[in-house]
Formats: sequence, structure tokens, C-alpha cells
Amino acid sequence: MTDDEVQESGYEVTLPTFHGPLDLLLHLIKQNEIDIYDIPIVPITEQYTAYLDAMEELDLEIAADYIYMAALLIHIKSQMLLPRDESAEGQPEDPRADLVNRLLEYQRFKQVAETFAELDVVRMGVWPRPAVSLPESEAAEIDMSEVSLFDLIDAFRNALTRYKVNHPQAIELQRMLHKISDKMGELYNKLKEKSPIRLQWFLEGRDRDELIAIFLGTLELVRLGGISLQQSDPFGDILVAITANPLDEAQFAVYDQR
Amino acid sequence: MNELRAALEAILFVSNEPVTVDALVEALDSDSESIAAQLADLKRFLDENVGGFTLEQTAGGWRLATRPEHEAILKKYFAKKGEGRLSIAALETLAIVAYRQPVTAPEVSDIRSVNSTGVLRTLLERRLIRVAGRKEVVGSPFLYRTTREFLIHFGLNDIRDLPRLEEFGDLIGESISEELVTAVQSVAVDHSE
Amino acid sequence: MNELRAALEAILFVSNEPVTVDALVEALDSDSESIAAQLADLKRFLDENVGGFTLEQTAGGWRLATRPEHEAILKKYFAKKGEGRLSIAALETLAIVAYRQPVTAPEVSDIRSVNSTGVLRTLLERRLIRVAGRKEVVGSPFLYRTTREFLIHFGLNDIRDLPRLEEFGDLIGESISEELVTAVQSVAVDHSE
Repeated sequence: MTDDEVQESGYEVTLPTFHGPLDLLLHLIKQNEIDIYDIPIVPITEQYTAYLDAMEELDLEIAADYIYMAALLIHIKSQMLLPRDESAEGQPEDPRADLVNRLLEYQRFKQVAETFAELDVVRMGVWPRPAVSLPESEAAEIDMSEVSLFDLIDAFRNALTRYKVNHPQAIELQRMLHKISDKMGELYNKLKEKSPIRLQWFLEGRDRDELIAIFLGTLELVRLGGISLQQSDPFGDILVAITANPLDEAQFAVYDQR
Repeated sequence: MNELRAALEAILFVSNEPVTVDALVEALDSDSESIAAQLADLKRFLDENVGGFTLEQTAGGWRLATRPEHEAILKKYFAKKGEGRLSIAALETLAIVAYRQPVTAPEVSDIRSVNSTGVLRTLLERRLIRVAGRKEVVGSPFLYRTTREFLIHFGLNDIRDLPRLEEFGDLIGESISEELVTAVQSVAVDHSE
Repeated sequence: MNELRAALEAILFVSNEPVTVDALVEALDSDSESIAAQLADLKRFLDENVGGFTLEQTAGGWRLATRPEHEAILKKYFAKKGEGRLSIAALETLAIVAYRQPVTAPEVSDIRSVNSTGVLRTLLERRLIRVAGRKEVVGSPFLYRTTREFLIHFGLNDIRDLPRLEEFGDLIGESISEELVTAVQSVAVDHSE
């Protein structure tokens, strides 16, 4: 739940906003003047869930991260109720330890962020000299030491986008070469002349993409009930025959719309 | 007038990026002591006599730049909207990348306890962080690092100039339960591995 | 220090184009006499105290500029600086080699719709790509691959760690259009034959 998200949602928010479940927990700890190393887990869990309820009432979408933390708190609460195994060696592990550790770590980064925020304000006002193009180099240049993978793939994407813009015809043609509707029409017309035929004969000399178009077209013709397939033994010849149910060839075109 | 000094001023004037002492030594056929002395002297001179810009040390080099107090007037003159301040979420994320780099998106999200993918994207777009390879774990997530732009933006000379994270103390929790402190420390060791 | 003068210096400092007195009058909420006086005074000050640049009046207005006598030294400095730079065209070519390797010069030129032989040579000189045999087609053109230096530069352990196009979409928060992926595939098909 960042500032941005809350602003985007457009609701009048009267609750303070937090930048995540840990931020909310830190707020509750501070507000209750609690020792972070000895968090009373029952009241904190209650306050935490009460806050989530309040958010719900305000129609704020509660992010999964907040709900996950609520579950974690309840889990810790149940762990605290279990009798500790005093016979175990060394220090008994406090169920809160991991959470406290995370809170402390997050709190440090929160403070760093506050320092960064102050610097951000000051430094936004510091402007450099305008960039000048290097003499004797017309083309735009970039400093290689600052080029990252992001720039590399961006350059690749730009090249491909431009390629596509420059070659719309070629790509279109390649796709258009083997329309399913054409193949359906071709096979259907062939069958009107002569039926049945061997499918293998019809497929001879076709390239891979064309075979796919024919295969899909054949299935569609079977589905429409215009043709039937027959194979008398496994791996044997497939015979294609026209049925008594005439098809309107104009309807074939819809199979190219996908 | 000092010829070395004038040439050095000319180079700094045409550069919009920080210029290293090494680059100046080479271009001006001088030595690093003389260059360093001239830079210090120029900075003093500008601070005493010129109100509109100064010489600053950042990202391992030196550059001329305006002073923060003229932000409003420059924005007005150049009718520039500017990028706007960084959000708290962006600053938190940036803090984590700065101290934990190289770091992955899941690691950042874990520390913040909030999904941080969108914020990382914003920082990438502003070139404050960059993708620097992949981590060799399941899913090979990208590793992020801060950029030179980050150093320049915050006026840092080197990433090592950041105060140690431990110096950011605990604001809350005066009385300490010793048992828990020990437990936390043992967990902390686990996490650092 | 004079506030009007400082603001005027800041504007001149950040400007690429000559700045007119009228524009300064408006931005600084002043009058042309005061501005003219400040400009004349600044010019005198720079000429007396700063060797590296001056304030000059050109057709369009006023601008800060280096002095003619530093042309040679600036050229030398920029030539050196240029060595660490790559043109945008070269980066694009490098990206195509990285993603399509092994690839020939005609194939790269075809994707870019520009003859790319010269750019490939630059990349070879910079040791970012290398020759890796010849393609068994008419003319036996050289095949190019990226080098170890390339991997090191981008922090990769293996060329297979390059981000995929769809991942890039995730990074910039935009779905890479299906059409583009089709285009990519058709380029791949054309050249794999």
C-alpha cells in the first residue's frame, strides 16, 4: 500500500498510510511504546487485524502481503502458547525472533530512506551543464561503462520493431501463404471432382507450414460434416471422402480470423 | 593567467558528467597533485565569487553544477516539469538496493514485506538502478545494482561513502530482553549466510 | 552576493542556446537595464578571472562559451573520452549479435536495414564480438559471436543468461506484443535456413 496506490484509488483516507505490513507493525509498536524485543504478541495481533478491518471498511483493497502478515502473527501467537522444551540444549528459540529481526532490519532501511528523501529534495535542484555532442561524431553516442543489460535488450527490441515496420509485407505474406480457408477450399473442391482420395497423395510436396494448414483445415471440414476420414488399418492410407452434406464454402473464411 | 587552470576550466565547462582526476591528468599532461590543487582552488573561487554554480565532487569525479536554491527559477525558465520527488516506496527500495547490492526483486520484496517489482521498474526507468546479471538460484532472477546516476543524484562520490547500515540505530525499544537479543542475533547470523 | 546575478548565472550555465535579454527579464522579474548591466558586469568578471570560458553576445542573445584557444585541448580530451563510448548503432548491432549468434554481417545488415560492416568492425576492435568460423552458404561469410569480455561487461556468467524479450516486457511493465514475437520468429526462420 504505497502512497501512489492510495492516491490512485481516489478514496478519502483518514487512516495513516503505511508502506507495508512491517511499516504498520513498527507504527503500532511505537504508538504503544512497546519494547521491540519483547512484543506482547496478543494485543499487537489484535490491533493489527483491527487496522486491516478498518481498511476493509474504507473499501481499501487489502494487499495479500498484509493478510500474510496477519497469518504470521496468529501463527506466532499460537507458538507462544506452546510449552517450551526446557530440556532442549542451549537457548530456547523465541517464536518472535525472526519477526523482530525483520522489523529491526526494515527499520534501518526506513531510516536510510528518510535520509535519501532529504538528499533527494536538495539534489533535485542541482543541474549540470547541458550535454554536448562530441565533435567529429554525428551519431548519438553512449558511455559504455554505463550501458546495462536493460539497454542491450532495449536496443534489440528497437531493432526488431523497426525490422517489422520495414517488412510488414514479408511477414504478412508468410502468414498469408497458407490460409486454412484456402486449404479447406482446395481439398473440398478436389473432393467434388473425385472422391475418395488418399490424403497422403493430397499432402505430397507441401512444406511444413502448409501441412499444418491442411491438417487444421481437414479437421474443420470433418467437424462441419462435409468430409469423412477413413483408415482401414493402423499406419495405413487415410482415405478422404466427401459426404452427402454440402457445405457453403463462404463459411471457410471464418477459420482465418483467429 | 594560469594556462593549466584555464584549460581545466574549459574541460569542466563542456562536460555535463563528472570528470575524473585521471582524465584531467591525461588531457592536460599534468600530475594528479597539481590537478587536485587546481580543483580545490577553483571550487573555493566559485563559492566565493559565483552565485549561479559551483564545482562538486561526485561519482568519482568533478563537475560544475548549479546550486539547489535555483531549482524554482530554472524550472520556471526551462518550463520543465521535472521528474518529481521519489516516493517513499521508491526511496525504501533504493536504500535496500544500495546496501544489499547486488540484490534480486524477491529479496527486496522480502525485506520490505511488500511486492516491490513495480517500484524497481520505476527506479530502472529513472536509471537509478540497473540490471547486473542474474543470481544463480532457481528461476535465475535479475540482480540489481545502483548506477553512477544514483551517486550523482544523491551527491555521493562513491557507494562506500554511505554510512554503515549499523549506524542507523534502533529508534524504538529502549529496554532489551536479553534472551530475545541472543535469539535475534542467532537468527541474524542465519540470514547473513 | 547579488541574488539576481546568481539566478542569471544559473540560467546561462544550464542553457545550450543563447539567452535573450527579454527572456531573462521575464524569468527574473526584472527590467532590461538591470539585466544588461548584470550581463556586462558578468562578462567583465569572467574575462578578468576565468580563463576557461567567457560570456559572448551572439545573434540570438547571450551565452557562456569556451574560448577559441582551448579548441585543441578540448578535441584531445573528447577524442579520449570517445574511446569509452559506443554509438547507438553499435549498441544495436551488438544486441543483434548477442541475441542471434552466430550471425553473419549480411544477416545483421538485413535486420537493421543498414549496412553494418563498419559497425561490426568497431565491435571487433573493442573485443565485444569475435569471428567464430564461416557460414556454409554462398560466399562463406564470417559468423560473429559475443566474447568473454562481453559477458564480463554485462555481468553475465553465460550467454544463456541474457534477458528474454518477454522478461523485458515484465521489466518495463508492458506486454511485448505478439506481433513483435512473430516478427522475431520470422527473422529467426529466415536466417536459420
